[in-house]
Parts: sequence; C-alpha cells; structure tokens
Amino acid sequence: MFAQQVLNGLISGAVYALFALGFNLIFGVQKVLNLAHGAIFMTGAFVSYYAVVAGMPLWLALLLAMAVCALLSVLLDRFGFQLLRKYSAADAEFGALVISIGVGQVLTSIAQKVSETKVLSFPFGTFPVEFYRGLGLRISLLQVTVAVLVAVLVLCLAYFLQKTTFGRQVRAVAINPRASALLGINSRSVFMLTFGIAGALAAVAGVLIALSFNSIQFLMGEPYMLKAFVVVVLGGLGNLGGAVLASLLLGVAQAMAAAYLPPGLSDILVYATLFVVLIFKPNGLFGGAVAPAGVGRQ
Amino acid sequence: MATLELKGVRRNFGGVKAVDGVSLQVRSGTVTGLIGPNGSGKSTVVNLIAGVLKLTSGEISLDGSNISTEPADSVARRGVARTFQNIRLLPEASVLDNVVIGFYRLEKASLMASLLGLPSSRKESRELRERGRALLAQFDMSAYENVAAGGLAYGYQRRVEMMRAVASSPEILLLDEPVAGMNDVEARALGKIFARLAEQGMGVLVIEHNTRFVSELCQEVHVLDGGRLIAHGSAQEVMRDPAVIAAYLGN
Amino acid sequence: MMEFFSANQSVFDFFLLTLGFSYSQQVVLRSGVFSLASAAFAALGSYGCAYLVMRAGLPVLPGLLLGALIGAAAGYLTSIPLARLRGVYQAIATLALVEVTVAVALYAEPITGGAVGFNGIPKLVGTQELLLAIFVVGYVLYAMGHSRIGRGFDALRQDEFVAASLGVSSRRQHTLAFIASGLIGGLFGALQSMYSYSIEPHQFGFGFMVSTLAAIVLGGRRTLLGPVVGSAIVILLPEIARPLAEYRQIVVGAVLVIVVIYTPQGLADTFIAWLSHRKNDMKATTASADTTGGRHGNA
Amino acid sequence: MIEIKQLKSGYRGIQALKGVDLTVREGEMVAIIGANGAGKSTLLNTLSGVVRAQSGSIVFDGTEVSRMPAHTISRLGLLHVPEGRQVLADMTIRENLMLGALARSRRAALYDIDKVVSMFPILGERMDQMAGTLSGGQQQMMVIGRALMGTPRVLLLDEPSLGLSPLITHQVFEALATLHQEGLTIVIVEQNANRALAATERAYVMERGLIAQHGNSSDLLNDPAIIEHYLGSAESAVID
Amino acid sequence: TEYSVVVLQSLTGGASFIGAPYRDGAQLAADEINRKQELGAGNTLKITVADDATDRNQSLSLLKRYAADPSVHLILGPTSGAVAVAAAAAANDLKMPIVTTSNSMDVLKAGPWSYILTQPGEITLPFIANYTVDKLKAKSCTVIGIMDVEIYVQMQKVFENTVKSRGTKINSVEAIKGTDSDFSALATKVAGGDQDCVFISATASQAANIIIQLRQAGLDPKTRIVGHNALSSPAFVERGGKAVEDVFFIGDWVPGGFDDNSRAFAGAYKAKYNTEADNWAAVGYSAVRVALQALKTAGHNPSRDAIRVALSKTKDVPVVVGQSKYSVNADRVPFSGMSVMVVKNGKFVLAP
Ligand SMILES: Nc1ncnc2c1ncn2[C@@H]1O[C@H](COP(=O)(O)OP(=O)(O)OP(=O)(O)O)[C@@H](O)[C@H]1O
Ligand SMILES: Nc1ncnc2c1ncn2[C@@H]1O[C@H](COP(=O)(O)OP(=O)(O)OP(=O)(O)O)[C@@H](O)[C@H]1O
Ligand SMILES: CC(C)C[C@H](N)C(=O)O
Ligand SMILES: [Mg+2]
Ligand SMILES: [Mg+2]
Repeated sequence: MFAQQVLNGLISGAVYALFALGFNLIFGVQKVLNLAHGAIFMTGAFVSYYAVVAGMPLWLALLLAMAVCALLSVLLDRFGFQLLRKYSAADAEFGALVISIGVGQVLTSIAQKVSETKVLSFPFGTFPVEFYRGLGLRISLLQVTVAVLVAVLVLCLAYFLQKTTFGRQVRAVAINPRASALLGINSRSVFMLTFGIAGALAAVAGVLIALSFNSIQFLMGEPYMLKAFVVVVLGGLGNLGGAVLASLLLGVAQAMAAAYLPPGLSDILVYATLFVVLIFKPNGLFGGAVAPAGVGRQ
Repeated sequence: MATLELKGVRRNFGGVKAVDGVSLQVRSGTVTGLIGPNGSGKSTVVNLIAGVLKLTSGEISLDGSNISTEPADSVARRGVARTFQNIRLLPEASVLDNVVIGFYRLEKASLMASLLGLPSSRKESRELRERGRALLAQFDMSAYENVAAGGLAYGYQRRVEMMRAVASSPEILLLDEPVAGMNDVEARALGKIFARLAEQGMGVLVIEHNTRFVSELCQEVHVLDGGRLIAHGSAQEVMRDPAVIAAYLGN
Repeated sequence: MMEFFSANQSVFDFFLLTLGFSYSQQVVLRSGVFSLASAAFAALGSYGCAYLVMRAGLPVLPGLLLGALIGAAAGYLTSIPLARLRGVYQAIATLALVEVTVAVALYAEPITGGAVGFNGIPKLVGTQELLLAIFVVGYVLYAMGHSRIGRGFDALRQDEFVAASLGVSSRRQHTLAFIASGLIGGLFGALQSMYSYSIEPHQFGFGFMVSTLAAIVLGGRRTLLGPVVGSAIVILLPEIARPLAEYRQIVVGAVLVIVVIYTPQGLADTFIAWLSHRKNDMKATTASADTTGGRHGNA
Repeated sequence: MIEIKQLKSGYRGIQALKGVDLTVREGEMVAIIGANGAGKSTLLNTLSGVVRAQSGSIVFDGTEVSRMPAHTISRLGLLHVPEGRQVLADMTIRENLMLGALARSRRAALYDIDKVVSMFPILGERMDQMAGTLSGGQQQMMVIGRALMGTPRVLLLDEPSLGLSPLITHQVFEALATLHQEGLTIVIVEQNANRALAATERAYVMERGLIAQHGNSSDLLNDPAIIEHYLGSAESAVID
Repeated sequence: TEYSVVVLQSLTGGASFIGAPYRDGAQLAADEINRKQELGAGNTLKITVADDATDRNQSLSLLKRYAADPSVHLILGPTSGAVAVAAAAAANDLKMPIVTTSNSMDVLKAGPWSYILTQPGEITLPFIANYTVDKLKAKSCTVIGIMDVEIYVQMQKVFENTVKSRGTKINSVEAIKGTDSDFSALATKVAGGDQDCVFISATASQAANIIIQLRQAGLDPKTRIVGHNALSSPAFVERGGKAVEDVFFIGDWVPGGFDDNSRAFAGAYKAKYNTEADNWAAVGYSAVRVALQALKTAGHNPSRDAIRVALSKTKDVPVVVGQSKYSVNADRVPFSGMSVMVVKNGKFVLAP
C-alpha cells in the first residue's frame, strides 16, 4: 500500500508540475504572480469538455484546449500586462496582480454561467478505463498516459529553454527589458511565446485533471493556484527543474498525509512546511534565479 | 574631530581577493583620494566601510570604536554617508524628497510624537523641507525641486545623490566617482563644494578616475591595485610613481 | 436620503470594515513589505475577540482591544522570520501563514468551532464604532506617513540599499510596519466579529486576501485616500452591477482590469499626483516635471 | 549612413530634442559633446529606438528607422551602448556576451568572445562571474564588448569612458581607433571632450536640445569660444 | 394586494448549485399560484430574486436593504450554512421573517424570526443510519466527509453518533475539503481497509468521484456505500455512472416525482426549463408553497409579525419533497420525512 500511495502521489505531482511550470515560466519573465493561471487551466478543461461533448475525439479536443488557452494567455499578456510595462516596476507588478485577478474572475464567471454552476465530467468512455497490475501495484492506463505526457512535455520545455537561445532571451527580458531590446531581443515575441507555452501547459494540466478526477468545475483552479505557489517556492522561483521536483514531492507528501496522518492535518502540514522552508532556505529547496534577501549590489 | 581608520582590511569573493590588506585613514577636515585601476577594490572598500559587505578580516574603526561588524544602517547613523558608483536614487520621488530623506539620521521626533502627529514632529518635517531647499540652492538644483529624480540627466542625478549624502551632516563622507559623467568645469564646481565641506570639518574619501579632479582636491591619495595599496602620498607624488603609471595612468 | 442610508447602511458598514483591512494591508506595502498576512491578523483578532467575549465573558471594549493586541503580537512574531525574505517570497510565505491560520481554525474545533466557527455573537458594534475606528486609524496613519517613519517607509520601499545607507533600519521599520498591520488587522477583525453575528474560517482565506489587495491597488498604494476609493470600488461595484444578475461578476472583473490598465497607481493616487502636478505647474518657474512616480506622503 | 532631419523627441512633459539635424557618413567617427542635460543621451536613445521620435526622420542606410522598435533597429546593425551600463546583472559575462551576438542577425561575425577577451583580458578571467558583481569599469568593458559581439555597422557609444581608469580609457580609445580604421562607423558621446575631439574627425555640440555648432574636431578643439561657452558652462536642462 | 417575497439565494459562488435551481423552482411555484389565484382574486404573489454570491457580507447587506423596504413581507433565503446563520441573527435584530434553505439548528437558535426550510440532520440522518444498521447489517463503517463546510460536518456527526449508539463500529473518519477532487490516496487507503460500509458526506459530484476512485482502487464490491440527501441529485448518477449503482442515500426529492403532486411539478418544471427538476428545484418549489400557507394564514395585509407567527404554525403543507406533507413542530423544527433511495440502473428508486 505504501508503494501504491507513492505512485498515487507521483501521478498527482506530475500534473501539479504542468500547472506550476507555466505559472513559474510567467513569473520568470514577467515577475508577476499570474493569478489568472488557475482560471486558464479551468478554461482548458471546459473547452475540451465541450469539444468532446460536441463529438470531437479527445486528442483533438486537447489540442483545441491548448490552442484556446495559449491564445487566452497571450491576450492576457498583450492587452493586460503589456500595457502596464510603461509604468514603474512596482506599479506594473501590483497592477498585473489585479489584472490577473480580474481576468480570472471574468473567466470563472463565464464558466459558471456556461455550466450553470454544475460540476461536469467527460462522458464515460472518453478515455478507456484499464488497469495494469504488477509488483502489488495498480496503475491505470490514464495514469500511465499522464506520466508519459507530462514527462514528454517537461523534456521538450527543458530542451527548448536550455538548448535554444530562447531560455537566455527569456531571462534577459526578465532582468532588463531595455538592455534586451538594444541587444536585438524582441521582447514582445518572447513574451508571446512564454505566455503561449504557459497557457498551453495549463490547458494540458486542466484536461488531465478533469480526466483523472472526473470533475470539471468553474472553481477548480483555485486549489491548484495555491499548490502552485507552494511548488514554485519550494522549487525556487524561476527554477524549472526545481518546480518539477517540488511538484512530485508535494504530490507524494499529500498522498502520505492522506494515508497516514489524522484527517485535516494535510493542509496545515503543507503550508507550515512551506513557511519553514522559506525561512531557512529563502531561495527555496532547490535555489532560484532570483536573489531574495535584500541588500544586493553596489 | 572624527577619524575613520582601516587596519589590514581584507575581503574575498570566492577566489577573488578584492581587497587585500588595506590600511588607511580618513581624517576630518581633509579630502583623501582613493584611486586605482578598474576592479582594484575601491568600491569594495567603500562598501566595507559602509557595512554593506562583511570583512573577511581586519578592522574598521570610527574614532577608535570598532564598526567592522555593524550593519549598514547603524554605520550610517554613526555619521558615515556615501554615494553609489552606479547611481541609486529613489526614482519615483521628487528631487526634494530624495534630499529630505537624507536628513533621516538627524531627525529627533519620538515614535509617539510621530504616530500621534504631535506638533514637534510636524514642525520638524516642515523645517527639514526648508533645509532641503537650501541645499538644492547650494548645488544649483533649485529648478528641479519637484522633478522625479529618475527623469534627470545623468549628471544631475549624481548631484542629487551627493546632496542626499551631504544632508545628514556626516562626519565621514564616502564618494564613489562623484564627477563621473561631468566635464572638467562642472567637476571643478562640485570640487569646491567638497573642499568647503572638508574645511567645515568633514572627513571626505573620494574615489575618482578624473585625475585632474583628484589632484586639485585631495590632500592625500592612496592607490590600490589588485586589492593592495601600492602607493600613498600627495597627489603629485603618487602620479609620478612609476608603479602607479604602469598600473593605472598609462603613457 | 435617510431611508436610502438605512437601506444601504450595511453596505456602508462593510465598506468601513474593508477599508480597515485595506489599511492593514497598505501599511506593510508602504514600507516595502509584500505581506498578505492581513487576512491572518484579521482572523486572529476576530477569533480572539469572539472567544474572549463569548467564552470568557469579557465585555466588548476589552475584547476589541485584546483582539487588536493579538493581531499586533502576531504581526510582531511574523516580522521576525520574515525579515529574511523579500518581495514575492514574502507574499508567498505570508500566504502560507494565512492558509495555516485557516486550516488551524478548521482543525482546532474545540476552541474555534471548526467549520461552524462562532455563531450567535451579539451585535455589539455598529456604524458609529466602525467610523470611530476608521478615524483613529486614519489619523495615526496620516501622522505616521508625514513623520520620519513615513519617510523611512518610503525610502525602504523604493530602495532598501539606499535606505540603509541613510540610517534607516529595515529590520526596525519592517517590524513596526508589521505591528501596525497586525494591530489594524486585528482591530478590524475583532470589530467584524462583533458586527456580523458569526465568523467562520473561510471568510479569512484566499478571497479575503485577493479583495483587500485589489482594493489597495485599485485605489492606490501610497495615499490614505487610496484604500478609501479602492474599498468603495470593491464593495460598491458588485452592488451597482446587481441588475446585471449573473453577468455581474464578469462586468466587475472587467472593470478591475480596465481601471488598473489606465491607472496602475490606483485611482486616488493618480488623481492626487495629478493635482499636485497642477499645483507645481502653476507655481513653477521652471520645471513642469514629468513625474512617472507619484509624490509620497500625500493625502 | 545616418541622416537625421528635424528630429524631435523627449519624455512626457519634456521636449529634450527640439529639431536636431545631423549626418554621419559611412566609415566616419563623430563626437557629440555638450553639457549635462543637453540631450545627448536622448539623441542616441532616439536613434536606437529606446525613445520614440515625436517627429522628424532618421534614415539609416537608406531605411527610415524612426518608427521602428529598438530590437529591429539593433538587428539592422545600429548598435547602442547606453549610458548607465545596462548589464544583465543576474547573468554571467559569458551569457551577456553571447546574447550580444543575437543582434548580429545574418551578418557575418566579426567578433567572437576570444576577440573581445583579447581587448579586455579581465573579462576572460571572470567569464562565469555574474555581471552585476563586476566592478563599474569591468561592467563598462563588458557592455562595449557585448555590442561588438553583435557585429555593428554603426556603433553608438554613450560616455564609454565613464568609470574607466585613465589606462583603460586610453585602451578603449585605441581600440575604437582600430575599429574605425577597419571601417566601422562610430558615434561617440563624451564628457571627456578633449579626448573625444582628439579621437574624431568631426563633432557636434549640443545645447538645450539643439545642435549649437558642428565642424571639424580639430577646429573645435582649438576654438576658445567653444571651450569656454559650451564645454565650460553647466547649462541647465531644457524644459518647456 | 401584492404579497412581496424575496428569494435571496446564492445564484453565484460556492452554493449556487443549490441557489440557482431553487430560484427556478420557486419561480415556477409563484407562477402557478398567480395563475390559479391561490391567494384569492385580486391578490398576487410577487417574487424578487437577489443573489448573495454565497458571500456573508452581501447577504447581510441585502437582508438589511429588504428589511428597510416596508413592502417586503418575507424573505426566502439565504441558501447555505454559515451565510444563513449570520443572516438569521441579523433577521432577528431587524424583525424580518426569513426562511433559510439551511438545515442548521443554529438558525433557529438565533431567535423567533428565522426559520429553516430543510429538516436538520438530527431528523434526516437517522433514516439512513438506522437503515444502514438494520437493513444493510453493517458492522463497521468508514466515514468520509467534507470537513470545511459546517453542514456536512454536522450531518456526518449525526450519522456517526447514531450508528455508534446502535453498536456499529466507526472504523476511521477521513476528512476532505469542499474543493478537493483528487481522492486517489484516500481511495487507496480506504480500499485497503476493512469495513463493510462507507458513509460519504459530500456533494453529489464529489461523492460520485470518491466512489469511482474507491472502486478503481479496488474497494471490496460487497462494501455498502451510503450517503445523505446531498446525493439526491441527478448529478450523482451523471457523474458516477455505473460506479454508483447500489449506493444508498436519503432524499427529499425522488426524481420524476413520487405522487401526483410531485409528478405534476416534475412535468411542469421540465416544460418550463427544459431540464429535469433536481432536489433543490423541488425544495425551492416547496418553499414557496410553505410561504403561501403562511401568507394566507396571516390574513389580509399581514404584518411581518403575523407572518412570523403564521410560519410557526405551518402544518401539512402539500409539498413535493420528503413524504409530501410539510409541518413544523413547537420548536419550529420542520418535518416532511425522508425516503431511503438506492441507485438502480442509473435511476433513483425507493430502497427496499
Ligand atoms: N559579489 C562579488 N562576487 C565576485 N566578485 C566580486 C563581487 N563584488 C566585487 N567583485 C570583484 O572584486 C573586484 C573589486 O571590485 P570593485 O568594485 O571594488 O572595484 P573598483 O576598484 O571599484 O573598480 P572600478 O573602478 O571599475 O569601479 C572586482 O574584480 C570585482 O569583479
Ligand atoms: N527618463 C526620462 N524621463 C524624463 N525626462 C528625462 C528622462 N531622461 C532624460 N530626461 C530629460 O531630458 C533632458 C535631456 O537629458 P539627456 O539625458 O539626454 O541629457 P545628456 O545630454 O545626456 O546629459 P548628461 O551629460 O548628464 O548625460 C534632461 O532635461 C533630462 O532631465
Ligand atoms: C447539501 C445540503 C446538505 C446543504 C444544506 N441544506 C445547506 O444548508 O447547505
Ligand atoms: Mg568602483
Ligand atoms: Mg547622458
């Protein structure tokens, strides 16, 4: 049973990772906590649901959801965050926070209206229910798919960020947009690409979660937002590898808490751990690109 | 009469020995120069004095009391003011507000008076603004009183930094390249102000690459290279030193 | 007029409560700390006061004051570990604190009543008490903002490094800001518990944080008028948009976005900056400065 | 190579350039001097697209660039080393330099990291140090090197000697002279007017957002009126 | 005269799954009443709908506003738990009769002006608890419940206490949150445990998910799964599909109706809204029927106090929930009965 719980945790953690990666990527370039990310994730689940109900095959619905969320995310940047860029850093940062809150609220309200507040789920048979057994573990085809899909996406992203100049461009824009422009970096397209990727990843996470846990609901984003904070900080803001590790860790920790601790303690534990980690390792468990503690350079 | 004294000060960054056993004094009433090639450790010395960086070893004392381990803000409250090589203003705040914040060390209003808005606190706030304006006039910057500091031309931003540092009537003033980005005439005008401050009893330490400025202003010059002092004396002596010419001046 | 007021009195009361929470949030932001802990302070003040009044039988006034003190103490304690963090890390650490507070309130059922919270609290606070609290808090914040403390906050917020070079102790100022935030948050939390008959954990969660933060950003982060305008928007907008029925949340969200895009410093702060520009323009002999940033300590 | 006509530009509420005319021919090295606040940096910023031109025209190599975004201009080869050392503080020297190569676009690489290092050896020793922790002068060397990595066709330098020791300043000007001899077009803004005039063929003198005078550098260098009038007086900024 | 009733429900936010269908049911009832002139010729029933967004502050503001409007006779709402309890206290201060949808006794404790429409857990849960012990012969139960929504906690406690008092063991109590959807760890744990019944106190779709995940984790198929009235919603079978076959629960509403009256309601609802009536639509419909009796009892041009008193005398109102008649007792606790139901072939049927 212990091993089974670890497996459960790893699969949940893998999906957190998809969600958190997009969120972290946006933080990386924009230095903003995009509170609309949860709503975009939710929108991904909704879009794919309605597409499947309308008769689309699941894989196509997934692609559609990715496209829609990528677009939404890009629009949020283009007509939200970008317009703030001309103001001072602090104004832009706080403004972006509220813009993302507002956009999140708009998306959730639309979803609420469309779904008439109901909890939806994919029709039965959208994804075959099949189980494999071995080593005393049960694993479903869906869980295998989730693990493989997440691994592939994470590897692609890592490749893209590390092996192309894109990753460096992203960081340059984040550090100093003006200097980047002088170096020939088109910050607008860098932003567009990052937001697009983040949105698409959120969509995949949304669809996977909707499939795994059989529920699609307008408020489904919020708990994942909170988890993303945890993951991103434990892993180190801007540190993608750290975010993946932290996601898996969080997934397993939660499974363990559910399995072996008195009920209700799981949240206290997770957030208290987060707090303690931050105090002792202000850069997160795996370090981050951003130096937190105050007084820096000359 | 304040004296700042560095004894065998060292600071390493990983393998880099940025400051490697520096001893020198800054005495009130004098302007001391600190010159040297790029990366020789001059700004690091300022940051060590100001408490921004921790010493690897050695001692820094102010009037005999050791300040080596004090944090930046308490060093400042003891009367050590500084400017930054890469200008750091409060860019959103007006020029006047940038200067007024410089008086912080001198403010006397108690916590209670401040919280309750007692007349003593209010009066003090008013007076400081007046003194700030006087300072602006002295630096010929009155016209910019209400301009946001971030929107000034480079040379004017430097002046704002200096006014802010001077505002606190420091015992010791540390200037890191104060006239970078100014032409000789502008530099000379500022030099006069510093000379006057020294006459009034301030101890000034100046880092500059403008050798003419240094020669005219400093009674005493130290030369750093690779974190070590390689020469010391009057400006004329130092500038003739072959080691200094080789490492720093060229030709 | 009277009738209108009495029909909408509780909207006004909630505006005052939100305003109080916004001040608790604003005071830390002003000192450059990105703390979201106001929700936790409010929860502690609220539960503390409710417990003292309902279970320990304390009269209201001491209950309220102790609620505020509990908040202040929590603020002080929070400031100690938080001194090591900056920026978003502070935001997330304090968010964790809030989540822990809510989770504990849910978990510690014998003391807090769990998900049920405290019910049947007598209504011992009304509009007058709330107004009085706002005026007191507003005055102190005003005085503070125009004193050396306010100047220290402004310097710290904009450049901690520079502030240190001028003798501003970030540790001391941040502690002060946290205590003030805790005190105000605790006070208004306590007032809320004595105002609204019952309290329960969820009202101090994510939603609370988001709406106080939104209020500050919409109104303005620097002036005292900012939270007034921001809280008014946050509270009134949903009321004004009521006829839109199910579409109202959509409209409210969209309005937040638009307001912020056009005035990212907040409506009130932008307006005040504009006023003081005009004043300067009129008396200016030389400079009609372009000030991207606002003045400090106005209002 | 660069043809500026009646260029107006500035910031909200401030007109910093009030109609500037200026020409730079291919292969030339031109200096711009003037008091603090005269608008020199604004001129370069407008050329490189960091500040939007309000009116007038900038033709670079036959292309009108006054409406183009900064990154496009830099990819055309009009490279700007700005005032105040815009280093990418949280990246290493190596990363900074490699990003510099991005602007090269499809032009042939004239400079690589080795060549930059041979110009500023200290950079080679510190390849993996974070740029933000470099000394002021080291940062200045790095940003000049970074611009060279982009194979500029025209190099705009805003106070390149700022913060450099006399020895390094000397070396930088030598290096610029070499680049110039190799055919690079260079525009240099300097407070160190003697140096700038000595190094260039032609110069412009800016005052209050306008070109007050221009001519051969050697003439200007010896013109007592120029020294006294333009370089000597701390003119206040131009504010409408 | 015009009788003005405000339907103050959560049309948006967390409890909107109750508030929105409630409103539709209530509107349907009001239309019928006006069409049939049940208030007597010349009298009409006016329904005003207001949304509290499942937010206490908005709820209190609205309550005050309508209390200040002398033409309002009665408020039906607010919808759920904490909001209703807070509103109840205010209603008693303002002397405004309200009938909340909540089933929390705290609403009644707040004073004589506040009522609850749905029966408290103390009344309803024994139906299923006793059924579990007597008919399903459960010897040990595992309980899974939402821990952060009070109403679910209360109902869960009644269940626990009742079965314990009947000698059935509570194996373990598992807590979930109202927003959870990942139950994989929980399911693995419970499936690996040893119990012959699992009681679930959660919303219909959450419960359906828990059950699916329990089954996928390999829960012994002989284990009985039981729940309370939250499961009595079409969402339960829609979400749960085959997994929720043979799950037992109690319900106010039997889908499609269980007698002429309720079948007529079901038909009319479907005709008007083109969707099946659910539990909360039936509750909303019934609420207006209860209000109607009170308004009639209170007489012509009734004062609020008269309506309050009339509500306390509510007796044998024909409703479409429970066992078709709705009354309140001397302590104003409502009773309309419950049916134990079970899912068979994707339909709710009365349990044997
Ligand atoms: N945080 C750090 N990590 C690593 N090396 C550092 C750090 N800070 C400074 N250094 C190194 O220490 C040396 C001294 O730097 P410092 O800034 O004191 O030089 P400087 O004399 O002020 O030079 P300049 O005239 O160019 O300003 C430099 O080689 C610099 O790269
Ligand atoms: N970001 C800005 N916002 C507002 N005004 C600005 C900004 N940058 C420059 N200015 C103003 O434009 C005018 C010209 O400034 P500029 O920086 O071009 O001068 P400069 O000739 O480069 O001076 P310096 O030699 O001191 O660098 C000045 O009045 C300055 O105050
Ligand atoms: C689902 C039900 C148990 C809800 C309950 N009637 C309430 O007050 O919210
Ligand atoms: Mg230096
Ligand atoms: Mg300049």
